[in-house]
Amino acid sequence: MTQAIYNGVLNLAAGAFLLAAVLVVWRREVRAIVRLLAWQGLALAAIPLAEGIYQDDAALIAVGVVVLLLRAVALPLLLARAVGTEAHERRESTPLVNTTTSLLITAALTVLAYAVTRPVIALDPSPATRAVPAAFAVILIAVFVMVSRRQAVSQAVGFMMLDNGIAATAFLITSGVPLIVELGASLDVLFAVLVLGLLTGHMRATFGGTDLDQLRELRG
Amino acid sequence: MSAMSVMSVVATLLQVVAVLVGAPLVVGGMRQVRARLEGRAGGGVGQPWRDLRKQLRKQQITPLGTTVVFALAPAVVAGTTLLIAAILPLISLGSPLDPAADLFGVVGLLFLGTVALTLAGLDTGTAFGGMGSSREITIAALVEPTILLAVFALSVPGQSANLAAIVAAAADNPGQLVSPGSLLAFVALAIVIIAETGRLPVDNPSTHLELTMIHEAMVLEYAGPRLALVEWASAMRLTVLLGLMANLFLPWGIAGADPSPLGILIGFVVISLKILVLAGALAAGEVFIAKLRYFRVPELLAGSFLLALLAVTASYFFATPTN
Amino acid sequence: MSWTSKIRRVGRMAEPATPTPTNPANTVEPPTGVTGSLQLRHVDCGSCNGCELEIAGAFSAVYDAEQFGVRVVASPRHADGLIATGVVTRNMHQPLLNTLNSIPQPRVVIAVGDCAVDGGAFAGGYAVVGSVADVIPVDVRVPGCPPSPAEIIAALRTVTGR
Amino acid sequence: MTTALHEFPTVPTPGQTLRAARRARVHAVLSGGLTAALGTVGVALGLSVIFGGPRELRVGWLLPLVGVQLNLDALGGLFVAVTGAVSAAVGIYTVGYARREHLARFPLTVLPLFVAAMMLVPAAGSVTTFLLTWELMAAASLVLVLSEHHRAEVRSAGVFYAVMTQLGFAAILLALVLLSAAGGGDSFDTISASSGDIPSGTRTAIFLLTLLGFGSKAGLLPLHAWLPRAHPEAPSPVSALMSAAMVNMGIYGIIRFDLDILGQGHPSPHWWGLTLMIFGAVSAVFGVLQASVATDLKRLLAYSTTENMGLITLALGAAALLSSYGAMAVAALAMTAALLLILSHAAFKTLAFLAAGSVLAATGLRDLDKLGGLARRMPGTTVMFGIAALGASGLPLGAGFVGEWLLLQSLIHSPHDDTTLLMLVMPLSVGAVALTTGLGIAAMVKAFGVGFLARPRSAAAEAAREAPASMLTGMGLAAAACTVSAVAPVLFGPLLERVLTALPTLGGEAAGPMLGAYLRLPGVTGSIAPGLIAVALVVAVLLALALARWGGRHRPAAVQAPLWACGADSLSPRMQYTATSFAEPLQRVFDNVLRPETDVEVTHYAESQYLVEKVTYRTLQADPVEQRLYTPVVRAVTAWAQYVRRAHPGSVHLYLAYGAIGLLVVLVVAR
Repeated sequence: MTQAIYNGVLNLAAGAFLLAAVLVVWRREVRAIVRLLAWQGLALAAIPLAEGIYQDDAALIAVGVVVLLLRAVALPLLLARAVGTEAHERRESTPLVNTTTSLLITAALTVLAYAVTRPVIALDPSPATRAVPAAFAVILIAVFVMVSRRQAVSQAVGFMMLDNGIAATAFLITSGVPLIVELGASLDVLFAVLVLGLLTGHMRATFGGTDLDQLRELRG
Repeated sequence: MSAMSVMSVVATLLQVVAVLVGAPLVVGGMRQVRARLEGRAGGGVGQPWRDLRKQLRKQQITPLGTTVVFALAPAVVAGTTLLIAAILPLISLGSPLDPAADLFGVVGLLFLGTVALTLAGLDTGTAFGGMGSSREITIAALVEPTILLAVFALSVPGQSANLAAIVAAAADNPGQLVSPGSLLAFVALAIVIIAETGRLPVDNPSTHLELTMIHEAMVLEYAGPRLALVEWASAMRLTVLLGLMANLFLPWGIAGADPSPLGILIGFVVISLKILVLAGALAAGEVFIAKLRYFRVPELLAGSFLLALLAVTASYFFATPTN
Repeated sequence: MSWTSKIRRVGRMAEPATPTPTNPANTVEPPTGVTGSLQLRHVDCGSCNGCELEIAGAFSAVYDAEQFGVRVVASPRHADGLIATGVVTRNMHQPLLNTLNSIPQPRVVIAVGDCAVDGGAFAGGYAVVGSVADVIPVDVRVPGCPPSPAEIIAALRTVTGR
Repeated sequence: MTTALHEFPTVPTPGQTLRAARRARVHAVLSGGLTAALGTVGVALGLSVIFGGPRELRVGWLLPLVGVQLNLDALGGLFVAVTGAVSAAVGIYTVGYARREHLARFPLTVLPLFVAAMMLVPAAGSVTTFLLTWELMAAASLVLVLSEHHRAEVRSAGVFYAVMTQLGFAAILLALVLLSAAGGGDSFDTISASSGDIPSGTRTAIFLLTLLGFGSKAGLLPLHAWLPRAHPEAPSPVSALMSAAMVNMGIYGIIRFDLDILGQGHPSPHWWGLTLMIFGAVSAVFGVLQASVATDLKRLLAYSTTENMGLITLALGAAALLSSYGAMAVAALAMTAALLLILSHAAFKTLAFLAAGSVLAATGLRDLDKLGGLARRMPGTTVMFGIAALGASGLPLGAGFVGEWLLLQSLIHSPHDDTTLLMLVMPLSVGAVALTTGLGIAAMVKAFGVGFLARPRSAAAEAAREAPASMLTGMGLAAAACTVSAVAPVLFGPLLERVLTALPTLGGEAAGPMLGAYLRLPGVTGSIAPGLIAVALVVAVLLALALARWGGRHRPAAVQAPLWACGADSLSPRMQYTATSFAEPLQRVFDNVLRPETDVEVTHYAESQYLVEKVTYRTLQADPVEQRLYTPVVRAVTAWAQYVRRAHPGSVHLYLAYGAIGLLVVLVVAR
């Protein structure tokens, strides 16, 4: 793999990674959001794969494959199963912040991410670190998604985007994470998603929906 | 200008003629793609040309109370579009008009056409004319930030907003084209071009219901040759914008600033193919989507604005040292 | 995606076109001399909506009148002809004339259905002015109550010449 | 105007009327002629200073202790010339306008005085002279705003204007006193020479105070509230002078004191430029948003002034910011953009207000919802307003295009190697400028399309008649200026170059953009040729018209026909879109910012709730900034004043005692 192709793939992956996060903010259809998450997982997996192939590092390639299977396939599948069949659960009908404002906030967060990661890039300017702002922006956007969404599944998507962002930052800054660390983190997320799946099931049984605002009723 | 050779003038003239002749065919092709995907036979690629020839033979009607604005607006829309066709680097890079108007100028000319038509819609003094104008100008106002930011993003690699410089920079450095900035700008520009040319999901070009119209509502009063000019112009707008998009992001095959006859031929064939592929993809995509509610269009445009802003930011920050 | 597979499975729905009508006895010269292009403004002068359904059928995917160059448009200014259905009721008399006068010359008038041709079941009714043919000059008549989409298309093709 | 006639309760005899009419004509000609003559002198003086070098004049006896010092350099010359040009057009226009609108003698007398004061402001060469001329200008304009003081809205606008302009003056006074104290002198030359020694705290204070004072004069947010009140209520020639010339003095103040005098010592800090850019961007976007939903023609134009001053301030800020980063070439570009925008704005805003004035004189209406159909009744005025609207929308062939193009070029060509601030600010600024342009187009399409095209929406608009020749001539002058700045900005090239060179702090030494037939940018690739575009567009439009003739021999003769009314017999003019309905989508999109008060009321018949008797829709678009920011302040001040009033029992003796106590306190403290 030549330097140019490596650069291209890395940039492309970072761009797609960020784009997927933006589209998650944009869309309201929960299924579409989960599908976007799968695409984001694919973009995330491309980073260690590209680095692994470029540096001839089998462990990194293995990490990439694990990430691919877990984040682009397994987790979205699990989440998709958690999406209810009721019409009102398949859409974020009334997000707490309207879409236009959400998009503008996303713009602000991204610009902020670019600004605050400048010193990080300045430490070691390389194609990989140049993509860090995108990963960091995804972290901020993920937090925003978690803050502004009502449906439990969208919350879970936000959580997973957060984790994707952290993983991407780690890959880009350290040029690769040991396999064991990545496995640990990914398993963590897997468990979290399983628990969330259980919880949404319970919520649906109890409240007849997964609108998180209804949790307020739990307060005595 | 010194770079203005005979061949570049020839290439520019060919561009204008090709857009004039080809634009209705592009629209016909798009309708045909849609018809086939819907299981219909379709009117054929030449249908818009038949319609045009027929409209040109029909009586011209001037509604009572309208002014010269109504009479001239079709010619202004068509004129601005023809001028844009002469400026853009479609077949070759060295249009003699390239130094006269950069991408900002082209966007301005585009809006000049839009404004002429909205004024014509208001000039009729009908309820639907005003409604169409109001909607069209609202969308245009919201499209402008995205367009200019996308122009900004595109001008970063070439250090210029002049079209030949942008396209030449892209052709010299194809690595830039897969950069996040370029991709985001592509998506943003695609959305605003869809909005500006009145395609789905912003406007439905084949609607019969006045209350859902945007572009069509403004031109309800036009008949005969003026109607022909309006429809011709809107086909040409679509064609030149698709051509612009094609060459900004896929610049291969375009002839140089001082082209040879063979270069012009290749450039012509290549740009025609690119436009046809893009138009076909657009038409195929439209089969799967419905028109957005008018007040959700601003969401779409806010999204495209965000993408354009990210494009600029990304092209600044990613700006990989191009050794 | 399910839509793409549906598109592939269904393929072409439109039935193959019959030969173009060439008999000069029952064809009309295209109004402008350009064949294969006819835009129509539809006016329901007081129809029972039976003819409307059949006209809609003529423009559906199965019959696809568009393949012969026919389209229905919203504004009479964009039209070459009037396609009128139903008997002309008193309330629709003036609107029918207004619409006809708004269509630029040259133009054709197509009366679809028995009511439009000769008043049909409603002839002589107290709210009825007459058939379309009684009120305005009609160029093409499509009898039937209602006429089938195939008959409507056959009549339209005598005008488009395609 | 009917209200003006109500002032004469007794019916004059025919002889009196004739004599009064003759006297009114003499007044109109005198006042207008004098204004135009002053304007011409101003243009000549300005140009002679720009091309011939600075001029100085000291009148020692006029003011005790310091004297009046006039010192005109290239920068001041530009502003004098712009003011002069505006005044020339306005003066000629006034001759006809004063007679049609029965302007009283007093405002007609003050008009030339106002123009003279405005031309003295940029000529002031010392702090005292500047303050004197500034106050003269403010007072004269206030008198002119109050010309039609019998109307309550005018009085309210006058109070607003008086308070805000005096508060602004207080800020300027404080700033200039600080400046002259720190700079060790009264004359600008002395202060400039020693401005490097001014401590940074003082510099900051001066910057903030001048921004406040001059920003309020230029109508920048949030100190703009007087502008959309006072400009529409003044007689139209005065509106034109205020909106096209007086607001420029705010910009002049910012350039002169913050960028020129304070910039002589050492480069301004980054945040100065940034602050100017933020103020400019916010004002531009807010102004244009308000303009796009306004339904009062003159209020719309007034908000458009806020918008354009915002753009100019943005350009100034960009110039300051870029030069503080050492990017002199691009800074010069931004500065040229600012100067060109001032020129073009003066041209199209003069024209727009004058045209709005002839509409007002012909119909008595400013409400776009009641106008319409003027194109057939007042073709000359319609063409004039069309040129102005095209200029204000920033489209090619419009006066504002080249200035905005230069501004955008300076923003996209800013260096972006290692400066995070520039990388963040510039894209956002481009977004703000673009949004401003887009909404500006919508506002101007509304003003022209609803106000002048279509069919009249009221009897008054129906009965409109064309303005007299003198008014058309005045507008014609402004229209010529618009056309020049639209298609041949090359004529302004040498002028701007001289002014730029005279501003060494802003990259004047670096080459400015070459304003030839092709505008070329120095150091970066980028060019445009507005004249060539115009010619090419005319050719292209002719080509399109020729194409439309194809097949013409088969065509029946063209006819005129009534509008298509969906089958009905006719459309009533009330069915047309109005300015309110035209702007409704934008109002809804920007609901969060504009916060309109809308109210829909549905009344049903008593028999059934399914039968609607009538639907009432009411919408009121107030200025949200004014409501949220000003109302609490005004309320607090009023409450405090009520409290203080307790000390005013009305006893003369007590008041005398206050005076005596005050004197004693002063004596003790100042001992």
